[in-house]
Amino acid sequence: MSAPFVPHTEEEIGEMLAFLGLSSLDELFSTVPAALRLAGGLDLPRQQSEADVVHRLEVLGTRNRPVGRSLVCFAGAGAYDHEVPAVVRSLASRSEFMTAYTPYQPEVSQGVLQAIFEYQTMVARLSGLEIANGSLYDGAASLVEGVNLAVAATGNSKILLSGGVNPRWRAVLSTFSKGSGHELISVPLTDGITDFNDAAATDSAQVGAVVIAFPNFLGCLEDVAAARSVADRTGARLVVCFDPVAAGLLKTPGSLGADVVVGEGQGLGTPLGYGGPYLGLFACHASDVRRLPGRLVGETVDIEDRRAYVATLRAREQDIRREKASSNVCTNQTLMAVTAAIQLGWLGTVGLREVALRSARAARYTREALTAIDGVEPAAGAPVLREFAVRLPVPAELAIDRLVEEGYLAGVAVREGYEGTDVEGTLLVAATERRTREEIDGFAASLEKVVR
Amino acid sequence: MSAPFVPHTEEEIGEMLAFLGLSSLDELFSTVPAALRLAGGLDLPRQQSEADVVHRLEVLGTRNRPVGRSLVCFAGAGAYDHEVPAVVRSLASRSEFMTAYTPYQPEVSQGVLQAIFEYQTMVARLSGLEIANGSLYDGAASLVEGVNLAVAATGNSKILLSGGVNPRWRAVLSTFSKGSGHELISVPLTDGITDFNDAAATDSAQVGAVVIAFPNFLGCLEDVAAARSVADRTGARLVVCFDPVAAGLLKTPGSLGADVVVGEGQGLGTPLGYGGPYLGLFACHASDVRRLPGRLVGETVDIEDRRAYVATLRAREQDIRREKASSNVCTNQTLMAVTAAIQLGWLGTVGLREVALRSARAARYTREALTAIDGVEPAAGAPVLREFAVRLPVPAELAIDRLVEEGYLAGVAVREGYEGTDVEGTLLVAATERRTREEIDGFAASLEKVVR
Amino acid sequence: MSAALPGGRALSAPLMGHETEPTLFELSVSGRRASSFRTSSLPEWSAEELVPAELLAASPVELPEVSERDLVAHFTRLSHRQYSVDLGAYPLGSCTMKYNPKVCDEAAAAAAFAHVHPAAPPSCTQGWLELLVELEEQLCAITGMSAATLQPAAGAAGELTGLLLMRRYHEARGETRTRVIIPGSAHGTNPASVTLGGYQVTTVGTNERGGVDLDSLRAALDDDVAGIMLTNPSTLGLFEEDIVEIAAAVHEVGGLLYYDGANLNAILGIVRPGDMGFDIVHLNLHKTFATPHGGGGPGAGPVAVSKHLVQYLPGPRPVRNSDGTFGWATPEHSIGRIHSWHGNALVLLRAWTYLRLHGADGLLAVAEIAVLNANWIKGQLRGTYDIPYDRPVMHECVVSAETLERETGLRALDVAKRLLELGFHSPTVYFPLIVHEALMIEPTETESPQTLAALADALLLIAREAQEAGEASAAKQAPRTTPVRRVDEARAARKLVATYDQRP
Amino acid sequence: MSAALPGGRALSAPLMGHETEPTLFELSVSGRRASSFRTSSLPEWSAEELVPAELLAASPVELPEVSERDLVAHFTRLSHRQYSVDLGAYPLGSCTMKYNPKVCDEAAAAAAFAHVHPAAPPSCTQGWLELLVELEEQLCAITGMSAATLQPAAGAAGELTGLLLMRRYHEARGETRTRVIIPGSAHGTNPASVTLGGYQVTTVGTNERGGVDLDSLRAALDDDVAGIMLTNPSTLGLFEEDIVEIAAAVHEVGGLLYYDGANLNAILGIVRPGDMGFDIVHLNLHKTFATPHGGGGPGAGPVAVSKHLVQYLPGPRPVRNSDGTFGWATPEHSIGRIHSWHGNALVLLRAWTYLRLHGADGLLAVAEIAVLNANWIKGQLRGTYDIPYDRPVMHECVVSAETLERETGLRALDVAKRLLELGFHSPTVYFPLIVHEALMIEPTETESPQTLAALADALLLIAREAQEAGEASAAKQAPRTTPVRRVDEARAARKLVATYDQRP
Ligand SMILES: Cc1ncc(COP(=O)(O)O)c(C=O)c1O
Ligand SMILES: Cc1ncc(COP(=O)(O)O)c(C=O)c1O
Repeated sequence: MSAPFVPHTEEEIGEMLAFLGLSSLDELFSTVPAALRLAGGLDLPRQQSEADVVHRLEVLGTRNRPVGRSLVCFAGAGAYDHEVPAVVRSLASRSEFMTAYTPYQPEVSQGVLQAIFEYQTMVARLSGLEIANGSLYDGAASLVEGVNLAVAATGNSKILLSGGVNPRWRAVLSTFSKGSGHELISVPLTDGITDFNDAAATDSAQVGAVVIAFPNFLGCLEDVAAARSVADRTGARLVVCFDPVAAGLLKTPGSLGADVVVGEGQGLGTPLGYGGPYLGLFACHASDVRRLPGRLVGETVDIEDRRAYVATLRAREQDIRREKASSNVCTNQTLMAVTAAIQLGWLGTVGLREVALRSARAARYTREALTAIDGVEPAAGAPVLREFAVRLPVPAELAIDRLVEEGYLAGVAVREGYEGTDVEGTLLVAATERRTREEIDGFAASLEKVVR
Repeated sequence: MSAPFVPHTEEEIGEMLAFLGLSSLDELFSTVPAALRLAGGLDLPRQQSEADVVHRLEVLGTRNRPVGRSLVCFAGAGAYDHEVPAVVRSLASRSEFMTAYTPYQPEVSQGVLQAIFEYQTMVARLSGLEIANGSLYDGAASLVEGVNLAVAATGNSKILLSGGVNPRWRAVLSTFSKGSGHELISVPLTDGITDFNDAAATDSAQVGAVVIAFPNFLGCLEDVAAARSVADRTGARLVVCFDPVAAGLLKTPGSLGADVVVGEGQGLGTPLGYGGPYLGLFACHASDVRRLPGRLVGETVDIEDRRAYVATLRAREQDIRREKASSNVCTNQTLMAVTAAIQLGWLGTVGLREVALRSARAARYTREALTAIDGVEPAAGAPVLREFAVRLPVPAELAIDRLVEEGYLAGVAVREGYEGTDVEGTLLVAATERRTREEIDGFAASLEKVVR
Repeated sequence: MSAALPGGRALSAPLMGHETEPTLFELSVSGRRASSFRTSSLPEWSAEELVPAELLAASPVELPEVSERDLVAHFTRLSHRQYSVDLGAYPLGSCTMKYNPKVCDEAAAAAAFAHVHPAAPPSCTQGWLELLVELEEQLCAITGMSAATLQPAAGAAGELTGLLLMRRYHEARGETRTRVIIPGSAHGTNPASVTLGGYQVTTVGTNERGGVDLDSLRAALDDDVAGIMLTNPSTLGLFEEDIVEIAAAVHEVGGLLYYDGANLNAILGIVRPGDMGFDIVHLNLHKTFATPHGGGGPGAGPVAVSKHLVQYLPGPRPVRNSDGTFGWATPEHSIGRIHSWHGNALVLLRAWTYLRLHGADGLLAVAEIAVLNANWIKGQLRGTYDIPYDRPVMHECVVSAETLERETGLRALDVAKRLLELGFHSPTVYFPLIVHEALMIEPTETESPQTLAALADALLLIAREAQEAGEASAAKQAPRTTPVRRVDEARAARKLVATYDQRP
Repeated sequence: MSAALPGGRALSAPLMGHETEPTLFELSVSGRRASSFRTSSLPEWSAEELVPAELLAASPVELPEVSERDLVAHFTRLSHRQYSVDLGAYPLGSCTMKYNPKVCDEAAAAAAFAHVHPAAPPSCTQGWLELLVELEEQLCAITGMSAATLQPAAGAAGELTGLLLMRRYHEARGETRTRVIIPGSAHGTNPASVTLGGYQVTTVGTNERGGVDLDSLRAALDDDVAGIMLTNPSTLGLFEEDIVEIAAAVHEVGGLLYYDGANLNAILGIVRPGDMGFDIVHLNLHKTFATPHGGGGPGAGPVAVSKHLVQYLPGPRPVRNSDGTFGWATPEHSIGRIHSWHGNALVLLRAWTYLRLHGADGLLAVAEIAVLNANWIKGQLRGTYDIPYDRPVMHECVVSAETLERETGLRALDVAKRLLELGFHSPTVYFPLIVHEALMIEPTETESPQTLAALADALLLIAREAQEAGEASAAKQAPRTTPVRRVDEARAARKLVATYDQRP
């Protein structure tokens, strides 16, 4: 017996076995039917030293091209290259936050509990609603839960789903709707904006949720009021997929009429990380709190009347409500929520606005630079913010591959599940506050070479 | 007024100035003679954002070639590429250790105090003496302090200094001897080993210290007993420069007769870091403790009789003893001492031995591989451990430059201040436990190309 | 500018006292800031030029305005109010709170992995893809399955994925089944997932040895049963002895067996779910493979399946191309995507690292010692605490304070709170639901015999104190040394204050 | 295998209680290990084959044998028993315990800098060399000097370097001078360095305004005086008003002026030592430029000099070559090397980062606010504590508990201990030596007005408690909330136990 993190010496094992009246470790597994026992051991290599494993990781690492100075990032589509300062990494990686679990014992978990409470407050403010939970897996998971809440609240299971919602999230919603039985009805975009005209035909009595994104997948700013009136007409909940960074400039979805606000919180301090772990944001009205998925931290007092925090309304959750729970989430993304609270604390009121503003400026400058190239056209006319789509005279995938060689991650090809717009050669480009004029000019010059 | 880490708002500054009856920040400096005031401000660029500074650091970083997969390290000469596991970095970088200062208030400094106490214990064991201090700047500083102790203890200021001591340390000793007035008498090497025959002529009554290195700069294992008898004959203290990693295999200097043991602790968890911060190790007999330089932590109790640690024998130190203090050290290298304690805890009895053994194997294999090359000869015959010198048919600097292109940091050219051996084309090569057979074979093959 | 909101005072850090730590909102002073951004010479268009007036916020969202120094002090002090594995033993049953190797943290922080955009083309991500493919292969080797999806972000997400696979499997065979069987001892995520998967829960009973009651199971089985969800060892820490019979019975009616891998730690290298007859397996990488729990996540819950289900797996999946390069492919009959991207990639990387560090021999030792530790501590507690199903356990043991409660008033909750004072996190209490006053103790293999002995001593001490002092025992007052003492949970729910803005 | 040595119990972490943390030696169990190494197929020569028998250790040196898990728990718990800037205010006078920006930690950890071998040829270190040259230029701009050595590892090393430069300067002029003047308020390193530099100390008095007594100075000056060491502002926090006269008088007799830069924070961008007439300046980068103090180091103490001393600087020095590349050069009349390598390079890198983050405008603001904070807190304490030299201070203020001590028995030490309970690190006490019951308070610019107010309130409270309760006041019992209470320092010295092996 030998494993790198098992402390037991042979002698200690012997003593412990003796106490149990056993003579070998193998006898511990006497309750496992002999026929099932794995004969030759696992078909895996033997253990390796830390140094060996690190060496192998370094080799694998050389086969990746992270974004940075040698691959300038213009890709977005739900994952953004925003500034994350050292202080956020430093605090979020403190081992007390890293190596604790769900705060079941509040007396020794005030650190995580208070951080989540602060996070909830920030997300509630950003969304413009009263209540936010302690995190869900990612933006897609939040969307699924938001729709579930809407259906449970209204009793109606038809979903009017805007084509402007991130296609990956729509795909996830579609996957899970096989279980929940929700009927997804796609509402197409016209010139980048959801066009509810045809949706009017839908049997309004059965609509549980109207779902739009603000800004939407193409970076366009939707008419939330129009969606709100569709929701009003049908008695549905309005679910808005929002972007917490754009919230630095825009009116909150709540103030525009959203009942449920969901979003991806990656931009709030979490690295690109090849897509995860990210952070599902979720907010709703106080009146819906009993249907809220996931953990919720509340403020209370201890027996000495000191302010204290605790996981509350636990009766909603799966461990107590079991098959009647509205959500099955247990482990969520607490560390990313703590990270977001730290990042938002670092940004502050002015900083968040600045990120949004600088990103919007960079995006506009990029859009002007790219569309000045012969053959490159804007793909939608609506007002855009940090992200926008252009139509290229060459397939988007080809342009992306060629631009990687030039040192630019040009964007994301619009293809998978994207409806309502001609996607041939459509490239989705994002520019954050980290993009400089020199980088954008270089990118445009390289794109020009590629499409020429 | 604006600085990135100053929290004060303009309004707050105004209120504070008002409290002081002042109307501008400038008035705070009324006691500075006007004629001295800097007119145009500092001749420095304006403040930059974290992101900008990081960007510039990345650019500068690309102009360095750190050791690692693309520059395999065979350089030593007092700075070694030993394994440092993630756990050591993780613990040593905890902000409680990083952002505290000298533990003047023991009640809130038990963390650092206990860590130093554990470090002192480990260094005492490694050196084979009873007392170790809480660190000095580096190996050279420890040597200087060791010699000072010896001179103070014996009242004699002649120093018999082996040519096998690291030439950089000898240079430092020489610099400081201008102030202390010690007379350094070089004792040359014969075939890699200190030859005390000529030194016998020195007026033995005035010798305060005999200094040798074990292993010495050429990696050779000195005859400590011979040095001990010179010390005995002259009434001098025997100061031994030791290597804490070699201590994993060798008898302790204390058991071989050293009175003072000094050394460089970089190999115990501290990165190469372009030469610093490193860790000066220092140990002596209990009978010399009142001459010990630097901080010393002792165990005691608090008023509730709980075990507690405190900086002790403070009366030795400069802040109390002032011009009569034997040393002027104040800020030392505590964080590196804490790091070394963690690293030695990680290594354990068996691990330290293994590092020494694996390094010695790698060095022997490297030595055999290099000296198998036509024209490459061993530079000394004495038994060597982790490091050894070879004589090349080309200038060592040239070989080093050529081998960098091949991906190897070949070693260190023996030149500066090195006496007693023909240094023409002499290359000092080190191999640690991190060197693999493949790396060594590749190195030898490249060297063969270079000398051919 | 009074002393109302001290920023730099550490009175809330337990080292210096037990005062309340102000919220970041209370530390905020309008006009302060910590953030800064890259210099750029882009045109400085105003917000009004960039956003239509009707969508532009009239005033920005209020966030705390603090200096970097105060931000650091606040969260560092909060961290000092948080127990964690790195501070001491955390024998929280069912959660496998083992030590998380530090090298995994560095691996996950390396720019070469952490700064890769998830939509970057495969030419930019060969290292990542190779790692993911290797991880999938290793997880399959460990579970005895054919292929896996790495997308699920946690165990519960894996469960729902598994149920959708089950559904798709039956649908492909033209069958519509409505029920999924779970034992009463199951974790709450199982029944919740069943509902979300569009099935009804049928609960089966537990026999007197703590296993699934075979008669009750057979009675429940018919061709309306889509499958059964089991964790083996069960939440009682017991190996399901009748697993072969169970598998046969479920397969007989055309159902599938779902393995809840939360307890996989106990059987690494000993027995594989695939060999027991399971068709679908989720793993909790944050439990078994030591990716840190992060105060409640992130985790990762890959789902591995047997051959006949591979075609339904979520996609796209990382694959090894025939030319040795790596890419993405979606199974022909995939149930679709279940994560925004590829799953919790940096968590997967940690697990990959852990698996490499352990290898076949290391993983076997993990299981052996985890089981040794659990049995040892159970042995120590026997005679003082009740042991509901007293037979050899696997990686955890469930004991009960039922008799103690009756005789001395000591409840499981009191034991938990007193244990905090004694320097340990508490075990899981009141779970599984089928055991009264349950204390579910999972020491894990990374705790030393000395730690176990101290833990056992503490638990015995608490019982002894209760036997001697009854309601006056220390446990009833506990905890007294923690930053806050017993917290009023009822009030939290009654007068909900879920944000700083809702404070009265 | 008893519970004697619990490894995983957090009872010593203040969060859970105040028990003693065992030493790592007590956590050790023979046969345990955490370490592992690279796999290699080198020949496995035995120790006996590699080392002559007479030098081979009979048995290996005993070190603690612990698991990685216990190593982590131990040092994490120790960290919870340690106050630090990141937890709260640390107004330790003369030490400039400002907030250390986190970005500097990452900068110093980057492999591109941290893994460079100090003997690597300049072709491998152009980035490092450029950075060092830039740092030297910036330090010269800040101090008004011509060139600097970056070798000294701390302030005291800088002092000795400066004194050796002084010595070499005089020697080069064929003079042998024997005395160096320092004021009575000087830091202990100054007189100690003077001795090590081979000089005798002549102490000059302090005038009633807290400055150097000019008459006393003039009386001490003759051509045997090598120079004077001053810190300006002085350790009383006061700007030396007569600095121009002092400089003239010292230069008149052919002496040099040495500037102890420990207090440079106060005058950044306001006035430069060079312009005051100093010839040699050391800087404490760990104070002024926020490189963290590390529990007592590492620091860095570069020494900058005026034109006529450049030729004597230690070498080799990083230099800009005429072709724009960077290399090393040793000044012609160099005093020689004073560090094993190039100084505390990673500390220098932190300072470089800090300087870039601040620039000219940021550094000026640092000084302004540091001085504002010190004056503000002094103003708050006036009337309650004695203020020995009550005129505008610079970055720190020295107050005294002399009257309080006389009237209530409250000593500076009691104030310090009670302050710990109230959530602050204490000021420096009993320094400078010329002030009785001194409390030397240096808030630094990174503490907010709110923190200052809380600190002032705490200091006023302590005085009030003493006035009301005298010997029964809280301060006499303090600290009560810390991991240990008043520590028996006398016993530590009397019965020295400096290693675990010396325990009785
Ligand atoms: C037995 C069991 N099943 C399932 C789960 C759910 O896993 P997760 O929390 O990762 O969603 C848990 C987690 O606590 C568990 O203990
Ligand atoms: C005024 C003064 N001078 C000199 C020093 C010595 O500096 P160092 O501790 O870096 O050696 C100090 C440090 O405390 C100091 O405060």
